[in-house]
Amino acid sequence: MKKIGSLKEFACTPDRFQGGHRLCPGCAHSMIVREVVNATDDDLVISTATGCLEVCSAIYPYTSWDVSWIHIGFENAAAAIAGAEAMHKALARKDRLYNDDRRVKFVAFGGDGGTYDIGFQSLSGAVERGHDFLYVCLDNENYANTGGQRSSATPIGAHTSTTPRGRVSYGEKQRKKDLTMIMAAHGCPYVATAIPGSKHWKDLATKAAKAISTVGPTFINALSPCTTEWKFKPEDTVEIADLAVETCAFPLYEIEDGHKLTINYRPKQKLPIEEYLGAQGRFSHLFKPENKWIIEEWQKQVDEYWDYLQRREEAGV
Amino acid sequence: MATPKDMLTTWDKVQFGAVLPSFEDPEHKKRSKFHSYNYTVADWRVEKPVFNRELCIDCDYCWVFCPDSCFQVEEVVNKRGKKQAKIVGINYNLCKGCGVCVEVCPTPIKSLLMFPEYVDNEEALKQWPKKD
Amino acid sequence: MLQIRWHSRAGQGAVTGAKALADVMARTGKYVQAYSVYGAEKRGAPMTAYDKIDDQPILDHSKWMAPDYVLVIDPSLVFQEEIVDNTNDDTIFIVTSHLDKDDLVKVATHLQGKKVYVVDAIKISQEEIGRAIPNTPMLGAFMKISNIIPFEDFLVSIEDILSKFPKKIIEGNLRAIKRAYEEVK
Amino acid sequence: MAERYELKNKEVWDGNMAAAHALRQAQVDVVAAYPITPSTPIVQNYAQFLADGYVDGEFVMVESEHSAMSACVGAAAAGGRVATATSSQGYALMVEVLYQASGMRLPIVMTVVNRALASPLNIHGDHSDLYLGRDAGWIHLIANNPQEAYDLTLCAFRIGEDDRVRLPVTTNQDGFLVSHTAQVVEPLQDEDAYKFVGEYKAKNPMLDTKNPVTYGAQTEEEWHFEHKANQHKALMDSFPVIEEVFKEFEKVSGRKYNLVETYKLDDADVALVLMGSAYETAMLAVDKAREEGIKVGLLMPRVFRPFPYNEVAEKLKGVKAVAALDRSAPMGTTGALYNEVAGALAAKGESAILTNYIYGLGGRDTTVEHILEVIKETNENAKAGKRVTPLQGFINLRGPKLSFN
Repeated sequence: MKKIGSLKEFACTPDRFQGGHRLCPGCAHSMIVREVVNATDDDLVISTATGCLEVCSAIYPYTSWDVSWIHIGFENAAAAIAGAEAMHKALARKDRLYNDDRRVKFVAFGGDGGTYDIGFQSLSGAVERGHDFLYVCLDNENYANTGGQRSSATPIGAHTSTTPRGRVSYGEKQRKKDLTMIMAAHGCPYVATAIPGSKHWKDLATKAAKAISTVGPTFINALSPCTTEWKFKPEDTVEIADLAVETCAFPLYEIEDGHKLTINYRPKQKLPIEEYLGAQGRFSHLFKPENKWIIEEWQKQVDEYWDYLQRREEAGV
Repeated sequence: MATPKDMLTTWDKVQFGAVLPSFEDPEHKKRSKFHSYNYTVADWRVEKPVFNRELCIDCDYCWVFCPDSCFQVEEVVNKRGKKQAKIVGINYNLCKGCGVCVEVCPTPIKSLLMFPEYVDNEEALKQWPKKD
Repeated sequence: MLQIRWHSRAGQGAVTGAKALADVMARTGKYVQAYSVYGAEKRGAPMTAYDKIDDQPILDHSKWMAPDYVLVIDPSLVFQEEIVDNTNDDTIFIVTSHLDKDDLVKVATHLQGKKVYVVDAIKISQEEIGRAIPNTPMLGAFMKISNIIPFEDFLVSIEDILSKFPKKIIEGNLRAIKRAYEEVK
Repeated sequence: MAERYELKNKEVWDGNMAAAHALRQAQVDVVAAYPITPSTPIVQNYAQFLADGYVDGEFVMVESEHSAMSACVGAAAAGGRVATATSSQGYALMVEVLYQASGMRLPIVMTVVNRALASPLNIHGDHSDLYLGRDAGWIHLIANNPQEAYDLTLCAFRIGEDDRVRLPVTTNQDGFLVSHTAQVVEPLQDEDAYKFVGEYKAKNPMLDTKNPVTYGAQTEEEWHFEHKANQHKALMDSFPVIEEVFKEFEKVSGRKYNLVETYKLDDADVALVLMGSAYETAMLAVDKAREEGIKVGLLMPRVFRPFPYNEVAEKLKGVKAVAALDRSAPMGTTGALYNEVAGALAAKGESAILTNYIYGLGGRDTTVEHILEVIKETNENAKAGKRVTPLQGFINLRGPKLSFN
């Protein structure tokens, strides 16, 4: 496992995901991806589900990757990496590895659409079969690649292009699906949440290093603030991510062996949810008097979940 | 039309299976012409970050949070013998001008500031805010 | 071409029996075809299996058959009139029943005037193998009636075909085959 | 090392067992598969080979056919030999990824047991799935019996992996009529089979991590056409390689395969064109018809994609009346095989009288007598010198006569 020390040290890592890609200015996806691929010195084979990261990092005739990479479809990043990992096992057994002096690790990236929704079956299957890989969900809570449609990761009250706010609607009606817990319930040896937040670059890199070096299927759900669809200024990406953890809208925790939960960050003073919601255009309508109850509901859910996490951690279950 | 004219080839010369090699010379990590590192998104910019080496403390926040891998670093050894990354510049071919680096820069007077694209860097450094 | 049709219930081993017979005959240099016709129904549903045996490669892939032999390995299927479909006066029926031939034909009237032989393959398999899998005893009876190859040669082949099973099962099957060979009437 | 499997010179195998043994002998590195009737026994047999130590590759039992083909693509791009099996609905679920496999030029081999497509649900043999995948950029080989299912599966690896081809290949056999019908199969011994198939030679393997590669880039309007044209050319150019592999296979097995198979076609006035197990049944009908004085022959494209249109036209030259028999619901037009034959003949300026028959859907029995009937009808067209029978007829369909003109 690569030791993640100071940022001064980490920044000496030769970057394996390069610029010249076509992601939006200020996109959190590439912040997360860079930290993940730089969190190990082992060679990598990566699969990526159809989505922003995929279309923007491999627009023919260009690739942004310094590591082996494959994209097949929207719903099969996990199956694709499972196949590559199986091939690695087979060739190792048959003594036919291409560079047997090097260690190879397997990572899959998918957006929330490709992970929570259409790719969930393939992810669940690959994890259940115990392939040795890390799956990173770049959770920007909507189908940003196709113009901001809702996904099952979209939180209540959010305006999206398929759950627009309107004269009679306040936007998305359902709560965000708790995918991290669902993945933990698969019995993965390691599951964690992460963000590209100013205080939390090390939390993310350490989690990635830990997950990659863990034998078996591991999962990181990384909140990826989307400047375009969440409607905030590109330079504020890191700040929005910070607000998500300071309000406990997206708490940072990890679960080992399917049950042992550890909270990785506790805000000194939990900020009210308005701070997070108010910073994003997708929630601006919630501040109208008639929608006040949604913010109250949000706060209640956040408090309950935060309480639940703390009680689980305390009980060691 | 994202492909520069000199990269456009004909049906009989396209990459087999559309498979792209990252490196032309993997041994020396020389990136191939198919690497986006050799593409430019400079024309996406309206404003650009300018880097003031004088004020930089090499915290490397800009390096870790830059979504476009623009920050060029040099590995140096500090007084205590530890390796660390020194920020030496910005690759303007890759910078889209998002401004994240400026936001995360923690120095009291920022060592990164946004300037209009047309302002010369030398000129920008002259305009830098001074300590009171 | 020799054509054989098996009537069975899914799970009684007619497919395995048909394939075993094909295998035995292939070892004598014959060309064979063994197949079955069934739907999505599960264990217990009536089904048919087929053997074709010839000196030439078998090209006909249709399911239709005018059988020379009809092997009925489940006692209740004897009462289904389908067992006489596409048969003629020379077709030989070997059926599983606890009744003797005359009593059987009285109740299964569609068999009247047919060449019928009876063997209680269910009882034999229960006693010798420990389960009601009447496929191998039916093969024993078929060997006796058809005399298609020397019985000793058949026993050598079938023992080899069964060789993947535990010794106890192989021995039980061989006893059942020999008993049916003796008891078919 | 995997154990050597003791094989007799003649085995009695059904098509599924034959295909499974071919996969075993090719020493496939990764098989990722999902069971579906009637190809399930291929997967089961392979699992048993693995359990008994006859396979040392990876066997991944995924959670769907979509993931099966996705894992196959991932594994093949990683850099090794890959195979799978499927049928019908499973094939339909894979279709999206079939296009990805061929576009990435990955020589995956898929043993397909052809079956009808729902609705209504039906588990039996017809060519609906084969037709569904016909434009997916794969090479499609047709096997009429278990021996051919075995032979062509071995050939499939050689063809697909050839440096001049590098495309995925399916071998097709009729559900139940071949897959579940045991016949005499003369296999090659393990070492001979492997020698024929040869060592896998990787191209751009992802696992050569010193030389990282990117698979599955997206192409905009300015590139897609060029790539697809390039891929199409590879498929069109694969004919000579297929023939070469067939010749090589004849040397080791004594069994000869051709791009286009024919039976008693040389002097024929009347020809039937059909694929699959019914081709063999039709041979018996031809023999009977010839006894009655009808000069009839048969033609079958052994390779459905790429479609050997020049050979088809060449072989049918001078035939007065041709009936193309399609084992798939045509759904709004003439059958696919009819269309291919019509196109092939038109391109050569041939003007045989052409008719189309639909037969055998959902495993409906097609006997020698049924085909004899078609021969007689087609002969009426030949005798009249013009079409006097319907353009499209249906064989062994219950109810009032259904036909289209």
